[in-house]
Amino acid sequence: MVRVEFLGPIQKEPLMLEITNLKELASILQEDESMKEWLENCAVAVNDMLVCSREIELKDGDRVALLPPVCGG
Amino acid sequence: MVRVEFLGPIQKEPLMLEITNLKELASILQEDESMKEWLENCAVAVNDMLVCSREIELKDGDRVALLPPVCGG
Amino acid sequence: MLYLYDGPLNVATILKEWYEQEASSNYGAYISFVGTVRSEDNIEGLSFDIYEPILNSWFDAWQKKAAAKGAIIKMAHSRGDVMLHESSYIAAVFSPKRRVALELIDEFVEDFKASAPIWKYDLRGEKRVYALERSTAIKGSGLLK
Amino acid sequence: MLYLYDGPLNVATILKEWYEQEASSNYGAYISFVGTVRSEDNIEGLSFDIYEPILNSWFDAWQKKAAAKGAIIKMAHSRGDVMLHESSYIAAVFSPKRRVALELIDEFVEDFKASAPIWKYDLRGEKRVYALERSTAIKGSGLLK
Repeated sequence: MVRVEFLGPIQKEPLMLEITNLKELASILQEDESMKEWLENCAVAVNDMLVCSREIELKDGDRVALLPPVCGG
Repeated sequence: MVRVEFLGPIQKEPLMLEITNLKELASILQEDESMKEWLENCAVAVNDMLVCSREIELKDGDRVALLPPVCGG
Repeated sequence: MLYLYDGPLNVATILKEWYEQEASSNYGAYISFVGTVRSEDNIEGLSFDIYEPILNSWFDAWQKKAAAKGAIIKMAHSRGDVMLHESSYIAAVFSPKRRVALELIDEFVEDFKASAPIWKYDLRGEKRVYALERSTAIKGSGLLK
Repeated sequence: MLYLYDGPLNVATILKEWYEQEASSNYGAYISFVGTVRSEDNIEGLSFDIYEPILNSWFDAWQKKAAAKGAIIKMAHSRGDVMLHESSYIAAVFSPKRRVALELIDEFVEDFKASAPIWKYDLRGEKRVYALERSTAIKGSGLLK
């Protein structure tokens, strides 16, 4: 199982999913209308490292996080 | 009379001179061997304003200052 | 040297502590940037969420970059609510000479704004409103769209 | 907002006072630069001469330049002796937003180094040695040569 977390202002509970890569996660989240805008502007981290490819393999116990636009300071 | 001051590290007492412009001051100071190197690297202020021309007229009561290379901080 | 606090920062104390921490490190330059909540658009204050694991790794990468130039970085940030004229952010660079500090503080603060996993909300009445229009999408965003 | 002190600066107190002076001015950014005497070339400390009339007019011109950008500048400097690891210089910019502060502090500190009428001496043994090789001739120097 892969744990998917939605950070900051995204009002969505974590998901536990049986997925093996980010493409599968994209397909699942694209079906959720409330996630449509977030998918446009969110970055993705796997096990707390930002990633920039959907080809990344996921294994049991991995953690994925979606990071919406930031504004510290 | 014009008062001429030597600032910072220049070890020279102020002069009171009967001069009417900076050219005359240059001529006088060029005769002082101890001033040779300072004349190369000093800036000049008249009445506490930095000047960049020797054509400036001086009148009774004016103050001229020579400013050697600076290093605040 | 990353410090997170609940609520507003005690700026004077933090700037003093950082100065004293490096008092004998032989750094010639100490430059600090303090961010304070401004009164604008009728907000009552700001509120912040932080995702610490990624903030820590982002900060560690900057610390390595600074170390390669003989410098160090310190940073403090608030969690939760910070009201008008209170401060929520301090970043500082110590370096042997001034150019490194002046350049690093600028690069660091700008990258912080663009990349650090911190989310800002306006406080209005009883509401906490995500400041989307003032936020920046992290580089590489849109991967799952 | 130009402060001259005999001997080393009390950095923590000055940074605190400046922050408090502008606590309700609605500036979002406060950036400060602190210069500290480094141990190098076996010096025991530094010593400074200041020519105040020209320093004041130079500073006033910068204050006007800052005001045109909605910012203010504060500066403190030591007169006389400042020993190793003590601080002799603080410059600060307050501005509504960060870019102005980050850019002004850099321009101000660099012009300070190149133009402010302050002379630096190395303290070695009983001697006070003018630091000519680290000094910068003011723009327009050589007028009388």
